[in-house]
Amino acid sequence: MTNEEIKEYIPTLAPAATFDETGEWLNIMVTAEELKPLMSALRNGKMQMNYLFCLTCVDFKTHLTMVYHLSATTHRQSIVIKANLNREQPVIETVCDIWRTAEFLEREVFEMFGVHFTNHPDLRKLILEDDFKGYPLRKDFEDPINMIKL
Amino acid sequence: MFLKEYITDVVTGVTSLLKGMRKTGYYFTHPKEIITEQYPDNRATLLLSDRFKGEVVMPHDANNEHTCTGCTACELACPNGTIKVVTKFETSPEGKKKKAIDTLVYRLELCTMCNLCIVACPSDAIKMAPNFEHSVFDRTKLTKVLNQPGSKIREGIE
Amino acid sequence: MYNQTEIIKDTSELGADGELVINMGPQHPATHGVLHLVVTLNGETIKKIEPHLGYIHRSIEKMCESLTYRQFIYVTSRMDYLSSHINNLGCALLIEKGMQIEVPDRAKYIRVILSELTRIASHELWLGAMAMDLGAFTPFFYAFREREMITDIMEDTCGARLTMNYIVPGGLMYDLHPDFQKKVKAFITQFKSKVTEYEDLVTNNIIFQSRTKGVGILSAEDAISYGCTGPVARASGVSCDIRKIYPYEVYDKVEFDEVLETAGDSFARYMVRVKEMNQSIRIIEQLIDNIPEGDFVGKTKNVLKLPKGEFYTRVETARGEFGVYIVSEGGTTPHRIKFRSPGFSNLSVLNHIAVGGMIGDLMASMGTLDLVIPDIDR
Amino acid sequence: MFSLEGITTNVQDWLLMKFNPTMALTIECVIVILLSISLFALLGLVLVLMERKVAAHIQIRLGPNRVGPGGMFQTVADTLKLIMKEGLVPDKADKFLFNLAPFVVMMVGMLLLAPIAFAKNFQIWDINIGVLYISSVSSLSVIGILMAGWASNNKYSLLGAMRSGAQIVSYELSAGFAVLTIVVLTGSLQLSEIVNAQQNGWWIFKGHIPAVIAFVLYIIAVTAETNRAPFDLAEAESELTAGFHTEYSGMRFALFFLAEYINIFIVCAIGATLFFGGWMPLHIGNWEAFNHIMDYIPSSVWFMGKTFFLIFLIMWFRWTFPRLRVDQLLNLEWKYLLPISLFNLLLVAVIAILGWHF
Repeated sequence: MTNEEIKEYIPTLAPAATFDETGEWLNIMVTAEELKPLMSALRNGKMQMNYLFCLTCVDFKTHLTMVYHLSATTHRQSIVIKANLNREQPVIETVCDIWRTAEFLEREVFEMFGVHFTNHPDLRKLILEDDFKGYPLRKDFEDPINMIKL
Repeated sequence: MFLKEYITDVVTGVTSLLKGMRKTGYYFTHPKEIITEQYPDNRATLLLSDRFKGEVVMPHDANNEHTCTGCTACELACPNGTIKVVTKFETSPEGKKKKAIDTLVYRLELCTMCNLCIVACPSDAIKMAPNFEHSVFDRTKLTKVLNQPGSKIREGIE
Repeated sequence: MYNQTEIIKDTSELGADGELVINMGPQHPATHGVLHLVVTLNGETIKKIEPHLGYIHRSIEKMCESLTYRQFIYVTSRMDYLSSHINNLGCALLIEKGMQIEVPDRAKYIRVILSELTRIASHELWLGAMAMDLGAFTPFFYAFREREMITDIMEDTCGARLTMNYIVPGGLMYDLHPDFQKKVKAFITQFKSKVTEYEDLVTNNIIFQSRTKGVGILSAEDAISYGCTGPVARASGVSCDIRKIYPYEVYDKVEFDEVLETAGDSFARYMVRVKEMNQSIRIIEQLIDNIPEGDFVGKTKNVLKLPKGEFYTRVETARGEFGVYIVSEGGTTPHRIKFRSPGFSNLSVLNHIAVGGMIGDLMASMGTLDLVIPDIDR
Repeated sequence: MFSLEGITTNVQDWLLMKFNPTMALTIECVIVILLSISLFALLGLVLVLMERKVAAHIQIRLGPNRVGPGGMFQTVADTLKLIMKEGLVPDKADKFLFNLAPFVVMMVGMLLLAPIAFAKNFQIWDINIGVLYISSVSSLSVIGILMAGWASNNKYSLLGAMRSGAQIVSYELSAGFAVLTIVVLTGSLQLSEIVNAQQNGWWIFKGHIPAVIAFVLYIIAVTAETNRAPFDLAEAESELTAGFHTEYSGMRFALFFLAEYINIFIVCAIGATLFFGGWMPLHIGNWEAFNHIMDYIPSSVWFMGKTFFLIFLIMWFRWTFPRLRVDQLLNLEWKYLLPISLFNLLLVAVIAILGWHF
């Protein structure tokens, strides 16, 4: 599918989607509520996006952005899905029932950014200590003991 | 037919094991293949590549002169804060003030041998030396001053 | 990390109905580093595996946010330290893509040759370590003998044996060592004559085959769903070689095969890696005599500034797809950097493939997943 | 010609001349105990060094080479270290059993020394059911291992001990059958008679192919019984860290370590006695001159030479093969070794009855 076709296809699934073509791949910005149905449709519908190769979060100081890099092993087209989250209470639905790899990746994002994934089967800290306070990859994280400012 | 399979199973299994034993047996009976390097004994013949990144040094020539201008390019290039350049102002006989290094402090314990400082240096004042025996009993000994006492910048280096 | 009392508490909770919970790692001979697996057993049969990570987490992603685009490349050597060169290459490629830096052909050729040497070295180490996991100690030394030749070549040319940091944005840090071609050819001869040893000692060995065949089976669908890449996915028949799909540098100019197996078990993963070494040799043989003359580094600005936007590159390391994702705000340092490490996804499949097997099977599965812990923890 | 037999008779005659018979017997006992303990210590040192050197040369290394000429005193230094080390006992271990276990394993090794003929007429106890004695006593060592695994209160140890139990119990069988083939051929359970029966040729040559098969089965079975790679599941370094002796340190660990090597020595000594004629020199048909020269080599040298050859074979296995999985280990025994050894025993019985052996 060309980018134009995708641009026509996506709004049927997520009406509020906006597009950004400046980067290498087509970026689709959706709202957090629309994300899960869109993802299911992308995986199981005619796009067959069966390969989630990167899942991460970016802290833009005003808001958090979840970034999902999707690809398909059949037609090798990659798209990027993004969803902005409220920085105070970031909540988004999990995609780990669609792509199993998301389970660990979401756990990592959970502890590093504090994004809460609803319906995640096992949302615990994966890397940090259980009693760790704060979200280290957020921009306002301060650790006067272990962080050295150069 | 079951019996035939059974026997071929046993025979192929045993031959595969014997092949492995032949290989190890070969090495057992050929001591020439031994590759052990007896390290502290072979220090004299140990050849390290001249490019080996062991530590940062500052070469001085016979007149105790180096080529460091104190431009702090290496300090800026270093990702770990390994190098600290302390500069001073020297007054030349003509009365002109000139920037020069007082000390170039190099902290080996922080260095990751990434070579970025050497690439950054505009006057080739520092280079990597193939030394690797760095262990000392006191960590403070790893903080080194690279310019030798009393050294000064070579003429003509700006 | 879990402290002592918590582990004991966990154990009593999980092992309620006759199950045995053992903490495999962080200090365990087979976990190669500080991987901590909480394994629930029923007798010898594995019920559940839960990895606890973070023992070597250095927060490289956070660290890179304060380093400039020239500086952060060296940190990536410390992630997957066995394919450090390829990690560096991935980062350099991203910067070159983002800033449209022209890389001279010579640098491209050398980068590919060194990448393939790194891949062979990594697979050699893996081969020895995995044989050791399965109880055969000797292949380890034979594999390391060949690996040593590669590290010597690396030492000559790059100045370091493991964390090379030879790549800078725009090309290479310095030119090849004059002896490089001669030494690489010597290595290829040695490797070809010794590779049959692994067949005698490991591949054809009946014990090894029975330990790995049919163990830790991963289907193609699961491999994709779990995001497995590299030899792990290729052993399940998933074509995922970045060098073939999205050729970078000069991979589109060389002839090589993407090694695919269909069984998806530990033996298939083993075979993929062994055959991949031969393909790497093939690539090196095609390039080693044809390195073009010219500059080894292109023209770059003194201070690198990535334009505002988002960038993603991927390269094929010895373990699979390594992705670099940078969000730039236009400054000298990245705003957010994310490394998609192959080991992380490959580890997540461990619970899936090892459950139902025995402890011995776990060693085979874990060994053939080829986990490098700093790569997982980052 | 030098012979140990002369020394023993001289010592006994002298003792009987000086003391009354009871006293003489007591003193003989003390001498035997001292000799066997020093043999233990010596064997431990030599075999560990040998293992390390064999492993090193197979693995294109040099092995220990710093302590003494060629690293000869490396194991002495290691032993000193182990003696001086603190022997930790885990908090929740069963202290009594934990301390007892290494001694049980050790004791089994000591008991097994008794019927072995080290040289011509140089034997502690020429018991008439020697073979039976050996196979029954050697299966006792599993008790020590189970004890160690259970008392350590460690899950790895427990798993290792359980594996070891299953393994030793099943491999006893084929080891027993392999030994039985020789008993069938000889018609005696007494070790000295088995050795004497091989005066005109060793059983491995005289007994045709069935004896060779029995020998192969014996070597495989005893490798498993002594928990050596590729059957070292009880220790299984990469799976169970150190198996049943994970929690042991210092001298207690050293005892386990020693017992492992003593057991190897003993099973190899028995193998040498049964299949290679013990201290019997190599005699070939009617080559009178050759046989005469062979006779000049002392019988103890013959015995040790054969034993160490078998030990080398077992070490060679260890450094070549990967480890089996626990179910494969039992499959190998029950599906391959046991049927083959039963069939082999039948074959040998037929050969023995019809007198087809030489």
